[in-house]
Amino acid sequence: MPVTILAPKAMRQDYGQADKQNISDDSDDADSSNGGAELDYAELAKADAEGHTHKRPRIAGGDFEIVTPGEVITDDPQWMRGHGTYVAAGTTSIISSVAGTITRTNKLLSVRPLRARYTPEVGDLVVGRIVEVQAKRWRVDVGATQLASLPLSAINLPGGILRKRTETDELQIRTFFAEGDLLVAEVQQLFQDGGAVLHTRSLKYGKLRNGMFVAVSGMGGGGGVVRSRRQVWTLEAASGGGPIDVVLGVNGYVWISKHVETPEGLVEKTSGITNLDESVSATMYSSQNDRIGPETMREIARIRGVVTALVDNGLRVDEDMVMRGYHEAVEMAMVSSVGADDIYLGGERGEQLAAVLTAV
Amino acid sequence: MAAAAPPSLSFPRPVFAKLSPHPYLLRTLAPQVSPDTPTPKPSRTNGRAPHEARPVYIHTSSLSHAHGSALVRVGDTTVICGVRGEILPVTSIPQYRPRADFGEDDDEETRRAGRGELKDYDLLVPNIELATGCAPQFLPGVPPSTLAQTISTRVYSLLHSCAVVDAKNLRIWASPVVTKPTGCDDDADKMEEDDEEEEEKPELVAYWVLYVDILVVSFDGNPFDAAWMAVLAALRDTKLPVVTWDSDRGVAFCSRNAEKRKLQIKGLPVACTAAVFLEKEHGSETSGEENNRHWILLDPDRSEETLCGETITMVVDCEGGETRLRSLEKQGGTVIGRELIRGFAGVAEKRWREVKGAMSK
Amino acid sequence: MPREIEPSLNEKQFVLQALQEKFRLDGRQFDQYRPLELTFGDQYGVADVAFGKTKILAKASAEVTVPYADRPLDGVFAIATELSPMASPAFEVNRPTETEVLLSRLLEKTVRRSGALDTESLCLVAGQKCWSIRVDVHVLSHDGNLIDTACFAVVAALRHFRKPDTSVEGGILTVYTPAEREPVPLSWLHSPFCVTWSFYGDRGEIAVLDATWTEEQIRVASCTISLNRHGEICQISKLGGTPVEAVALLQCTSIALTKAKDFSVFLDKKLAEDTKKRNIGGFMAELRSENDR
Amino acid sequence: MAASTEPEAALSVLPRADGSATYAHAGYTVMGSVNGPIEASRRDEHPYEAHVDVIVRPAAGVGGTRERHLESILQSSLSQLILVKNFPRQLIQIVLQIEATPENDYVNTKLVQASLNFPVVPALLQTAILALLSAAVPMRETAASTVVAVVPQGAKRLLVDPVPRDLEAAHSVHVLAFTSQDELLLAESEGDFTVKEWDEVYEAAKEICCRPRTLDEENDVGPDLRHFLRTTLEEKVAEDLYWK
Amino acid sequence: MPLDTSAYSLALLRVDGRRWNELRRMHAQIRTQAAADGSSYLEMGHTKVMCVVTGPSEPGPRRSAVGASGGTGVGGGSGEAAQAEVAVSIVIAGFSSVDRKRTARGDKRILEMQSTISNALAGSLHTHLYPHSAINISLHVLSQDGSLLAALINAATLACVDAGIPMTDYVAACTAGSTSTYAAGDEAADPLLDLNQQEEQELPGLTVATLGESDRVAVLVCESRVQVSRLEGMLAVAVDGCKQVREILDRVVRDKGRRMVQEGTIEKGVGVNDMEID
Amino acid sequence: MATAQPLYVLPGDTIDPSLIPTHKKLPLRLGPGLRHIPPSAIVPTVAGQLVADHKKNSMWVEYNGGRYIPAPNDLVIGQIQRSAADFYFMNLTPFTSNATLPQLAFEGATKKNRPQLASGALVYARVVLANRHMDPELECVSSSTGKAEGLGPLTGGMAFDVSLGLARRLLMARSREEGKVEILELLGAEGLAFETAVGRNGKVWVGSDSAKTIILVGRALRETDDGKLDVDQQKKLAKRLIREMK
Repeated sequence: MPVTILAPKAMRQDYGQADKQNISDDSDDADSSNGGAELDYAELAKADAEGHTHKRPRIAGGDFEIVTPGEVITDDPQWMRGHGTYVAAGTTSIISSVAGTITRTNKLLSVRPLRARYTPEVGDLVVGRIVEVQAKRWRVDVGATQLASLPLSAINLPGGILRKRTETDELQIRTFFAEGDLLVAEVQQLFQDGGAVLHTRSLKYGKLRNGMFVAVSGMGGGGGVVRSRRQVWTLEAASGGGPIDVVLGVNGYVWISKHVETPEGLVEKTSGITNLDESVSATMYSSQNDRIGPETMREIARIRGVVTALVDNGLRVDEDMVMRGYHEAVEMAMVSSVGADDIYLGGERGEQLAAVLTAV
Repeated sequence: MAAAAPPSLSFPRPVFAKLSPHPYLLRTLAPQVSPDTPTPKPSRTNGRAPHEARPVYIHTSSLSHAHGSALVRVGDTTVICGVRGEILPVTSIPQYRPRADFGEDDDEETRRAGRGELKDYDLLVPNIELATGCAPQFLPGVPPSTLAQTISTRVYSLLHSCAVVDAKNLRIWASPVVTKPTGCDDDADKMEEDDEEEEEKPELVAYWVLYVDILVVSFDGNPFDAAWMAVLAALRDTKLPVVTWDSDRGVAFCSRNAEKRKLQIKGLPVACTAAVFLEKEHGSETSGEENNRHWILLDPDRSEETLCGETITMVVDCEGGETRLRSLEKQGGTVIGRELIRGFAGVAEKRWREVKGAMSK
Repeated sequence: MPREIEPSLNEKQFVLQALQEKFRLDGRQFDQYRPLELTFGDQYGVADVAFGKTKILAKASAEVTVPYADRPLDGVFAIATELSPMASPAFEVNRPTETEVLLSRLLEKTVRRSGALDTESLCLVAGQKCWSIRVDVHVLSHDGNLIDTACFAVVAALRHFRKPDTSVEGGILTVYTPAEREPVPLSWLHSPFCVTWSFYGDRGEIAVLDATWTEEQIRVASCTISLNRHGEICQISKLGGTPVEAVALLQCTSIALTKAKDFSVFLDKKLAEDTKKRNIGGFMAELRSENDR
Repeated sequence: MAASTEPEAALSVLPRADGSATYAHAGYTVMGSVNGPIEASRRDEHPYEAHVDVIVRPAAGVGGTRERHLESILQSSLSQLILVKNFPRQLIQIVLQIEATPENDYVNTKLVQASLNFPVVPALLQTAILALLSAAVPMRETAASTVVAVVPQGAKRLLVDPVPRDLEAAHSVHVLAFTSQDELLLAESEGDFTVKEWDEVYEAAKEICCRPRTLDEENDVGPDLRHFLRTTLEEKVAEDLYWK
Repeated sequence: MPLDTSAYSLALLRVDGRRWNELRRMHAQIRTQAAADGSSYLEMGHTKVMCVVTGPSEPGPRRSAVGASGGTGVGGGSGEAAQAEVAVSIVIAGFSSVDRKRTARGDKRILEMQSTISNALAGSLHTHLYPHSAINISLHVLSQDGSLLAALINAATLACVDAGIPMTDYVAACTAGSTSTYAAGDEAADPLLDLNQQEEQELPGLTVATLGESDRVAVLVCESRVQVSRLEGMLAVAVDGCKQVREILDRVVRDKGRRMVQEGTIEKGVGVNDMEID
Repeated sequence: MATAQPLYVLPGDTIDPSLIPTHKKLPLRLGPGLRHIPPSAIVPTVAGQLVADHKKNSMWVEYNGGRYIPAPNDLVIGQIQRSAADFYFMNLTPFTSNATLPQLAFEGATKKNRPQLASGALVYARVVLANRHMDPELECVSSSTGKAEGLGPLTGGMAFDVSLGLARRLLMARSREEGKVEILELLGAEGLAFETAVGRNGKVWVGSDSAKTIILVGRALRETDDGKLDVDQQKKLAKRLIREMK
């Protein structure tokens, strides 16, 4: 049973109204009130009036349904609860535990949070950074709630992929990856507690160099990188930038680099990596950058600008958006006074870019 | 000293000393008889004989800003001590209580009362610092080690129990000449001070507080003896300026070129420490007859201190002809008994003469 | 330092199950305290309090000092609660744990901020000299519910305490030794007591008083209510944990009030007994000091 | 006066400690607890023997330098008695809480005193030993300790367990501890005395600490500590083994 | 200067012109720091605080035990913890109050607030989903005008929602007081909602945090002397206030969410209303 | 058994040689609380009652209290702290360093299927190895028979702390005659259904379907222990508790 409010003796009745009236003037004396606040007051004046028993979400939002923590999604027992929900003890009602949008896969109800840390799934392509080197494995920061682990057994060893792992490899584990190194890898499996195990046993994966790193908020929700057809592609940069690789890690870590003829190329031709020549595998774990021309650097920076602009304006980051954004950016640079060297895409220029993209 | 190293030994002496210090010291103290040294003399790894202390070097009034100072070196243990006096008005002593009579005559009663004064009003404030790096174990930024706290406590207690400084030398009086014209509250003070009569009695207005700061510059064992020596030397070196009391403003001041009076120090108590080195390592359960020998190492250095459990410190003063003990501390073992202590008094006397010599230099 | 180990799964499950069946391990009612013992020391201001196997000794002491600059007319009053390894090896000297911080805050709020002791009466010479009253809380044995025990001990010690008599003439302060003048009690305004509830269950529906150490380790929330016998709340703190129905908290408060009244009665009784006992001793003391003069 | 009173003690008074004891004598009351052998923290772990950790806490005020000194004195003495080799890498933790100290009605002294007060040492040592026995920590032997003051005048120049008033008047104050093998374990003296005086003190103290059990209780040099220790322990053991 | 309580009884208006059951203007934002996992800024009248949440993530070096609590409050920390550790740190800016006073490192009042907030949130957050990891909540006080603890709790809740950490429901907090001092002792004193600094100093009051729209109290802190009889009134008003606060917080989150859906940052969800299985 | 007039000893006491049992064949065995100093001195290390068994040619000091110190073949109740690759780290008494329990030291445990025990679970185990320089090691299966013999995880129920002395008495083969403790039998006779496991490390586990019964047994043990009750008093206690329960 709810506790009862002891009201003051005098003129009790009028208070209900009093609230409603004084909403406006109240927000006047308050410094720099904004619409949001006033709306709130109206809201809770209403709340006061009708008491607090309702657990229905407010329909104010109309067409886009946002659910928030503690909100009952359904009392219907035939649904199953998924991520972002819980069932209150002793009831059948499924309640949202995060703020986000509802997703439904036939009988399974789950809530996709507006934003959260990256939650790894098997098969994700991720960009990560080595934070710790252990005896037989590396701990990798992939922006998830726990560090992912990359076993020594799950990487390509120089000198042919079929080579067996030896003690010497364990001893010189740092020669492959050391603290701070960046790499692109795939999530191979998950522990029950959500920890991810990575592998780089494909020539698409491995150590990253010749480029720059951008972190945007990840797949947990809230825009940024989204899972899509291709996470990795090579584009031909404008104004003599040469080929540039873009790696959109599903975990929201982005890598933009000068395109080097990776074994990948060869792989396509020579169907099979067995006769992979030593020279390539030698460079596989090199931490040395090749020489990068200023044009290339400029274009890399421009692409980075595009990505951040997309994020700042809350737009999706995928191949399509990045490519279109890039071309727009080049156009904008052309018209600008400085010319091709104008790569600034912050502030209203960023908004401008976003506007164009959303307009289309 | 070839005999000291047994034939079996396959590595050089320094390594032996590092690896197993205990057997090493044991060897040098109990060398085997060998053809070239038929009667080997037991000696310590530092070449001293068991009862041989390190020479003392004392230099005083080396600090210009302190009222008294001394630098003491005993072997590689070096200690600096500075004494600084500050004036403490009685009004700012919370638990100050005027006493009826400060008997200037030197009887039991007043001396004890004086001791009370020193303690209750904190007129002697020793503080010891083991400088970072003076020995490997002292690291920067750590709270004062147990050793430092222990030594400062021992110095403090000894200062009071030996009463080297008499409270009466620290009292600051307002001469009646000055007191005469001053206001009524002053009279009230006198009323309080001693109930009615005799107007001319001078009034106690403030005390000297002596801050005794001890700094161990380099530490190679036996810090207490050195520290105490430094304190004593510094106090004997202390000169306090003559203070004039301005009762109108109720403040004490001493002009820059005021004459300085030497602080009177009573007696010359000297500390003498030794450590006991056992043949069997401490606590090991093999107790046969043969390996129960022990040596008393006078003025131990750092390496010896780490190997010895039991220590004895005796503070003696032979100033008045006969030897008087001012303090005795023996702990950490059961070897030193009555006889050894009796005997040790003699050793301490010898040490006293050495230090006395160094002081008077 | 070794950490306190949590109770085994078996214990956790069982204690909870038992509580749901309305049983406590030691067969107590939910709102029943363990037997309370209070003994005063031979000296003034020493109180030894025990709730079951929890034992706390509080000692009050007084000293003349200089008052704080910002409040020249007030005395100094401090409660020191340092948990020593005697209570549990998990406590390290001068490294405060959360337990210690919360305990000292609670005593601070309950005894000091509620104005149980009239600090202005401690002023001797305005801005120059005042009494500094200090209570040292020594936890001898820790079997749960430190807060209530400590609070009771502190209040008992302070009410039993006598500080030296003083006189001020012409700005000169005289503090009389016990031999010269009988010490005088503190000016005490009201006696607050702490009552701590522990909550169990998913919704904190089970409420228990005076939890033992095992029970404390398993509880999901706790709420300490401090009151005096006049029905004045001095402090309430439910610092997080599983939420509890507001109504339940109100009920807890009213029960707490009755407990506080019981404590207050008990303490008054004990103090009365003690003074009776002392009157003889006090007289003897007088004689002795006479002889020595 | 307090000097002549017999000491009192109670063992295993703290239910949650491995061993504990209270000891009251000559105006001092000390509560002692022993926990061990327990896991030692990294820094005081010793590869070959147990680390004996002594913590002395004053009744009022915070522990300062003199408590540290008392701790080091007790630590060095107790390590002699405990069979530390039995528990390598372990910790034996002894907490001594001073509950009451004899008060001098004739002075108001400061709360925190820097100078070390010898007279409390025997009480601390006795308590620690009782607590260790109650915790059944293996020991080589036990010990007993007392304090003797040399006063200027009066019928007997040696005062056992002097009250604070006597201490003020005393020329010198001595604390001595003897093991149950009659060996001198601890000797702390301060003041102004001669070797001869110390000898007398030694005699008196030994009489108190190591008097053979057979001796009759006529002469009142002071309490018979060794006998006291034995009887106290016998009572406890008998109680514990009531079922035998 | 003393608060003129007589004025209230006449006009039933408080010093700042509010009625007995009015909140001060409350304004909040989430997503204030792009870099953080979750962040928020919150004003209750002139009390202004901001909050940054990082985690759940691998626990860093051990921090002080105080203010860091595992789900249950006991134990906590340590690598083997079955649930995430919620560590709270509060920084009070020197300029936040009228007289600039330095707050010491180990200030027990702040340590207490830290552990309170930590335990309160641990009671709602689903920490068991994140074994051996840590949720670090750092709060910054920019300006103080009463109801500090309440503001901090609200800000922390918002930031946790923003960080997408699953929780049972909002933990919403506010304060309530009573119109006359305990000394006045009139049983018939009226309750007041949401105290400002001045009222907090002069009048008895308490801070309450409830879970969601229920009457279940997560935090109840009363630091002033007051008659038991007045508790119910104050508690009732406070609990009601918490519900209002929850509405406001919820509004903030929804608005943000809607905006994001509009911008297409996240695809629409299925409606709650069209819940029939197809 | 012990002499008519019990002999109490303190650490360091000299033991009258006449008391030391002398046996033709058997070597002298020293139990707890005694140490041998070469050549021939035997010295107590704890305070207690000296007991000599001339038949077994052994002597020891009987005492109660202190912290449990592991000795081979002791039965103990341990609590799982955490599990390593193929060990469980067990806690026998608070604040002491962990004992180890190999995950294969259970009945029928193999590399493939070994018991999965959560941290905090209670296990009834035997001390295999106890040595001052190493952490003690436990087992839950008899190495000879390969059978559990009652050892293994303890599910449900409640663990109560008792004094080491009582634990030892409960574990005596003839606990009623020698140990003078039969409270458990008495309660059983009163028709209470419960099972117990006694750990030498001062823990008694009590299992039963009824929480009431468990609590009652727990209180019975505590009161017997704290109150130092003899057999008759135990009888009274049992009666009283049963009555209260009704």
